[in-house]
Amino acid sequence: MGQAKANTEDYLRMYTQMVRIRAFEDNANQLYLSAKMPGLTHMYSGQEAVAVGICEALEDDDRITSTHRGHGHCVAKGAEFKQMFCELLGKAEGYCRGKGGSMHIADQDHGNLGANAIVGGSMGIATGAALTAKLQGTGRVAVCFFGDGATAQGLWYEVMNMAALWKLPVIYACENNGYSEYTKTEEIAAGSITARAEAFGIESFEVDGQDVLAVNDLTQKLVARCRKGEGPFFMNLKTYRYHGHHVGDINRDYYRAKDEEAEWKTLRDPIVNFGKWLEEQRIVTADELVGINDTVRKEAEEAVAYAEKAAYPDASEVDMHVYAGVPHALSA
Amino acid sequence: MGQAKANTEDYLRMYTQMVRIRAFEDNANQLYLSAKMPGLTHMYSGQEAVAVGICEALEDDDRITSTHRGHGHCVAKGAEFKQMFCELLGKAEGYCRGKGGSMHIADQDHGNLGANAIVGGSMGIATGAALTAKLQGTGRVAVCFFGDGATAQGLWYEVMNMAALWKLPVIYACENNGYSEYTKTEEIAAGSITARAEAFGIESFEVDGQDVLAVNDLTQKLVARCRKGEGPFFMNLKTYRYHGHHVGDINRDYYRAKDEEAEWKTLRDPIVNFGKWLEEQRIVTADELVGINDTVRKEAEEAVAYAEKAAYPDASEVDMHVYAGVPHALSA
Amino acid sequence: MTREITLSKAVNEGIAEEMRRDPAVFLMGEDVAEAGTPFKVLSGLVEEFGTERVIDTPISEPGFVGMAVGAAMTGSRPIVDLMFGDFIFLVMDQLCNQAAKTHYMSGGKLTVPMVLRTNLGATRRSAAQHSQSLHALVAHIPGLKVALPSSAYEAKGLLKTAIRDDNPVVIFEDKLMYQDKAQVPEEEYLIPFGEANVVRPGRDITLVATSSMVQVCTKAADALAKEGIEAEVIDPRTIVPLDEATILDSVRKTSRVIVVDEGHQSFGVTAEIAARIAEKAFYYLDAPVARMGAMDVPVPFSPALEDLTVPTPEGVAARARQLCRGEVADAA
Amino acid sequence: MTREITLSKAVNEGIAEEMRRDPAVFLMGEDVAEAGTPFKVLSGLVEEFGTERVIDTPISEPGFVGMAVGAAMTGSRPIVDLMFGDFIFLVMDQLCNQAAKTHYMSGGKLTVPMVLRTNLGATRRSAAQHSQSLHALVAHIPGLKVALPSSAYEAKGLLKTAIRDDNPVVIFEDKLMYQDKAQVPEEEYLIPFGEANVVRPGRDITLVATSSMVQVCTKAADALAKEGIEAEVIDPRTIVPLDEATILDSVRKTSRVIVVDEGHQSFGVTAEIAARIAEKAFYYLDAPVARMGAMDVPVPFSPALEDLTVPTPEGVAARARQLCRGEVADAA
Ligand SMILES: Cc1ncc(C[n+]2csc(CCOP(=O)(O)OP(=O)(O)O)c2C)c(N)n1
Ligand SMILES: Cc1ncc(C[n+]2csc(CCOP(=O)(O)OP(=O)(O)O)c2C)c(N)n1
Ligand SMILES: [Mg+2]
Ligand SMILES: [Mg+2]
Repeated sequence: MGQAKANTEDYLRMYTQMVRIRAFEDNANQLYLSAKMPGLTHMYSGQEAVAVGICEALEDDDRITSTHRGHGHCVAKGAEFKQMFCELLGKAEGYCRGKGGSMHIADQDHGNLGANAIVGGSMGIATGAALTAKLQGTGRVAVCFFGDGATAQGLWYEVMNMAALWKLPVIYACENNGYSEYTKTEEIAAGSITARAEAFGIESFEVDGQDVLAVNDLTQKLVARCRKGEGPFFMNLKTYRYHGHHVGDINRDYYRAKDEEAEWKTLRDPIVNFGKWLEEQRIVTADELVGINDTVRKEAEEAVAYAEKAAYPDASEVDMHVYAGVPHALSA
Repeated sequence: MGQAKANTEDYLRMYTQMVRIRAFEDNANQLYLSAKMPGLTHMYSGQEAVAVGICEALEDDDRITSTHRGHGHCVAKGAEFKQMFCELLGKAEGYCRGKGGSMHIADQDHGNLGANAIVGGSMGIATGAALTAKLQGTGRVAVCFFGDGATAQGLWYEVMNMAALWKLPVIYACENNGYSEYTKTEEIAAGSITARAEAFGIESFEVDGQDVLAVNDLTQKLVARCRKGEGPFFMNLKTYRYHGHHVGDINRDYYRAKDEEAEWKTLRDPIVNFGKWLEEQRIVTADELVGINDTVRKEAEEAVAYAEKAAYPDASEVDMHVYAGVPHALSA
Repeated sequence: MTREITLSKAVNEGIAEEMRRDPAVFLMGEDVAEAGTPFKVLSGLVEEFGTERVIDTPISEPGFVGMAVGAAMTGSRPIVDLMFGDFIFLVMDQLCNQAAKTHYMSGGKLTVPMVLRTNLGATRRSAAQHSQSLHALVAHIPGLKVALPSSAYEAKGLLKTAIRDDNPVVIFEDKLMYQDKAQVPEEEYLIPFGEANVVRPGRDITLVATSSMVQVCTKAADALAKEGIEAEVIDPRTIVPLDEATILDSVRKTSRVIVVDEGHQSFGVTAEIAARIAEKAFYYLDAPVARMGAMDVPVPFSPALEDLTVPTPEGVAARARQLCRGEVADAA
Repeated sequence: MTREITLSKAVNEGIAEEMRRDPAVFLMGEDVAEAGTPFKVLSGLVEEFGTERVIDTPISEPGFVGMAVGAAMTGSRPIVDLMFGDFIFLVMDQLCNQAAKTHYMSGGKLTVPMVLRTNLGATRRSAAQHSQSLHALVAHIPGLKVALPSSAYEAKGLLKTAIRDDNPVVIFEDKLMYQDKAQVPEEEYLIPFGEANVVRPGRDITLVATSSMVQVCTKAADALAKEGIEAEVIDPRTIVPLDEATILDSVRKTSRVIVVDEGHQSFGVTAEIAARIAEKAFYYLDAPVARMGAMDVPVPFSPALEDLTVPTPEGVAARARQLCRGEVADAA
């Protein structure tokens, strides 16, 4: 873990944001189990230090692109629970007016260009956001989140090449949680993922994705360097997803051992460990941590209750937003 | 250059095959300039040692996939001039009954799975041919020819990953001629192309693509290792194209210097240099070399004359071969 | 002898039978082995055929489809599993520029006997990138065959035919139908391509229905029958080749027709079938040629919106009533 | 004031004007800068706007189209040059799963103002992978607009409108028309989307013609006029949005129609337009709705075959004569 006792405020915000992600996911899972949520969703629990460590190093108008496992990125980049739960339930007050759902949640106001249900599908988008930043001299940085499985998509190599050629301010953040769906990473990735980025001349880093301070420290440095025109960068973040591939993936012994899950959850939980460290450093007391957890839990439950009661979009919305500037595509 | 004085026969075949490619291209260019050839074509001249060095290390039933600049591969893998020129002129006796033309010339009987007008488009095909070889235990090897520009296609990284994971008997042969169309390689390729292959755990080699013996020696070793299940491999072959990107690319000073062209042509010509070496080693006399050149020139001219007189396919062929097993797709 | 089995089981049986019959047949795709795909359609196959013939791939759709093309060109008969029909956009080049054209471009010398199994169908709350029905796109490309099974019976019979076909075949299963049961023979059977099935005879109006829409139209026909309108439901089963004769015969008899398909209406399958009818049964028609496709909007996540986008039995029945009662004037 | 300029020049002017007007507009693609594309359409732009705004890319179509999407989402207005329309298969995912759906999936929050410029058209002896007219595919996907200029005038006016549109627009130029001249205003002008052009008025039959087929149909109309048949030629100019009203008005007046387009006939543009006419002008029709697309075969290389695959003035005139003289019975 990092050093310094300074920055109590930053630490508490990071802790709180991780707790908020966990609480969001627990509630989302509950909504699924109680058959209140349409469709499926992919839980971010276990990976909180990645999203929070990175997003806390970004400004509000820096951009991120997210994935099918995207609630964590969305929360970490500044989204509100209410609009998020509304979106998950397909309600009109959701971030995307219920049109996107869990797999497409976007929060343009805080620079989240959206989750993506095409694995690797946002690699071009993030790189393009960085291209705008460079062409328009905005000083913005773009972070592209993706999983280890997504490194099998050819698109990544194409955009890394261009990002490297043109020195774009983009950080490729691989959340290496060891699995793509029901398959272990080593079965689907030959050689070294980090070396692949390096081969394009991209400076690359391997970092413990369960250690929010380590992630945050590194990201701060890389973001600063991106702003100076020293990008792009690659981060390979070792992490773990606690739940199944999606909420319905309950019996997973055939592809990963219960022991392995238990080990990560008990020994390497990013929230518990960071909480312990905060206590050890006497930055907070155990009671204060409990207080944070309680507040967050309450916030989440209220947001769920709100979303459950919120209205669905009106039928007339079905052909809205097909084309910008065309109120209703089918009666134009 | 290699050692040994042995294998005179092999050397002469390699020399002859390089001369045949050069002669083929000179005639093809002539056909274009005299407006006898439909469409455009991409000359292989200058790169002969690559195709010949590699294909001479293959058996007839090993497979290759070729590119838009594919005449050289086709000749080297054993094709006949007559059917090739017929194909270039769109005649019924062409390898593809005139349906493919220069950019799709294929010669199934000698294991050439075809040129491809999609840059990088055959990378999957070659890797798939190697998959068949492995699954069916045929002992065959597949060589995938492609240009330096094609390394920008994401497909390559996808199939390298699978080839490495499954130890497929495929050799990726990058003909690094320094340009893709009108752009220098260094402007469109970040980092190191060889390192990119290595990052997938693929053993990789850089070799002088103007030295037919060096290419052939290396390929022989790699082919043998492929047959033992030690594939895949990558070869980065430095070479040069003498003509423009295609036959119509005449004024090219704006993207490459006349001096550079002259230097390669005078100092690094694969045919001239190999001829000199053969003489030095007293394997052949200058006269014998002239004899080979004369014979080949005659063969080429005869084939051109034949092709010019050959018949176009009958109109009824237009809807043949759309579907295997369906004689005419539009009257089925 | 028949027994009732699910569509999922029917597909599984079809593949197993063909893999037993022909050692050249193999299967590849994401999580097809131990996991048996997310829809569990392929469970058990890896146990019988081993990981050599039931191959888990990385998330590299263009890569493994390209490899299937190459494998098919060299003596294998690959079945590729594409997890969601929406991912077909990723493989269009390999499918449409390579697989579809190889036989033609090679003048009939090379063949590509491969099957791409994928799915279609909305209303699963999977949002815009996991709900599309994209079969019209591949139907537009000569060289591909396209099958749309509408029940377990068709799913097995068409798939077995596809596997034995020497051409690339794309087969779209309705992902909402995997658990639907139908009577399926114990004995081996094949369903020939290009033979429509008259699902239900009738004299008053023809409902041409594909895939998921066969059930919808059958329900509509049931409702209409109670009102004295006898609808004939025709399932083309393959749209390439298309059994025009059966459709035209029916329309000539009934003089009225609605074409119903779950792809987007505009530039989709309903257009092609309607246009053929308008040209070739023109003098027999008593009412405008009607068609109902999915709404021309991306598929929305919210249940309140998604259900509006797909044709329903009520909607089809209502349109049929209008046509039969002459309530249809030319729309503006 | 007008003057006669080539289509190539018209495109070049349109881009230059918009780049001068709006600094957010930039251009990217292969060999667009110094080389000005293989068709030389963009020559001179890099000299005026520099390599920051006229960006040469590696051969990474999915990559740079994806980047354009991300750039467009963040305040740029990219124009992407796709060298051949056939390469659209490579970018379908980024175009159809990402660009087309982003506005809708985000509930209207994100927009993707980008233009994909590419081409269509056969008979250039470029064979199956460089001759396709694939506009029907993108027209099927809600969220994309599709423009098909038929002359230099349309090419400039539609392109400028496309660049200002807040939606992804795909514009297909006819690659055989780049040197064709037309009268083009000196002053700035825009051509609105969704407004068909009545190229030539007539009372006896309507010829709906897109892109390259406008010339073909105009020639056919000239021939027909000599025989006393007055054909009305209508150019929709954009197929999404489609100006149905102008087409229907014409057909209601003439009672006869042929729809002509250079894409493959089956499941193509002719089907959609014909189907709309058959539904919405049914009671006005005196003859079957006829359509003529490109033959449903991959484009053959041989001139002897290629010319058979595309509609010709003679073919269109012959069909029109049949329809006008009532020589059309229902075909079998
Ligand atoms: C292009 C594409 N292929 C396949 C899928 C199905 N799919 C969804 S998530 C996933 C695994 C992704 O693994 P990884 O990138 O490691 O992310 P993780 O789920 O582990 O967070 C797959 C195969 C998809 N959504 N998109
Ligand atoms: C997918 C695709 N993109 C672009 C092109 C146009 N094109 C044809 S050849 C070529 C350059 C290829 O360069 P390289 O791979 O180095 O081969 P070389 O021509 O040097 O032999 C390009 C861009 C194409 N045919 N296919
Ligand atoms: Mg993962
Ligand atoms: Mg090159």
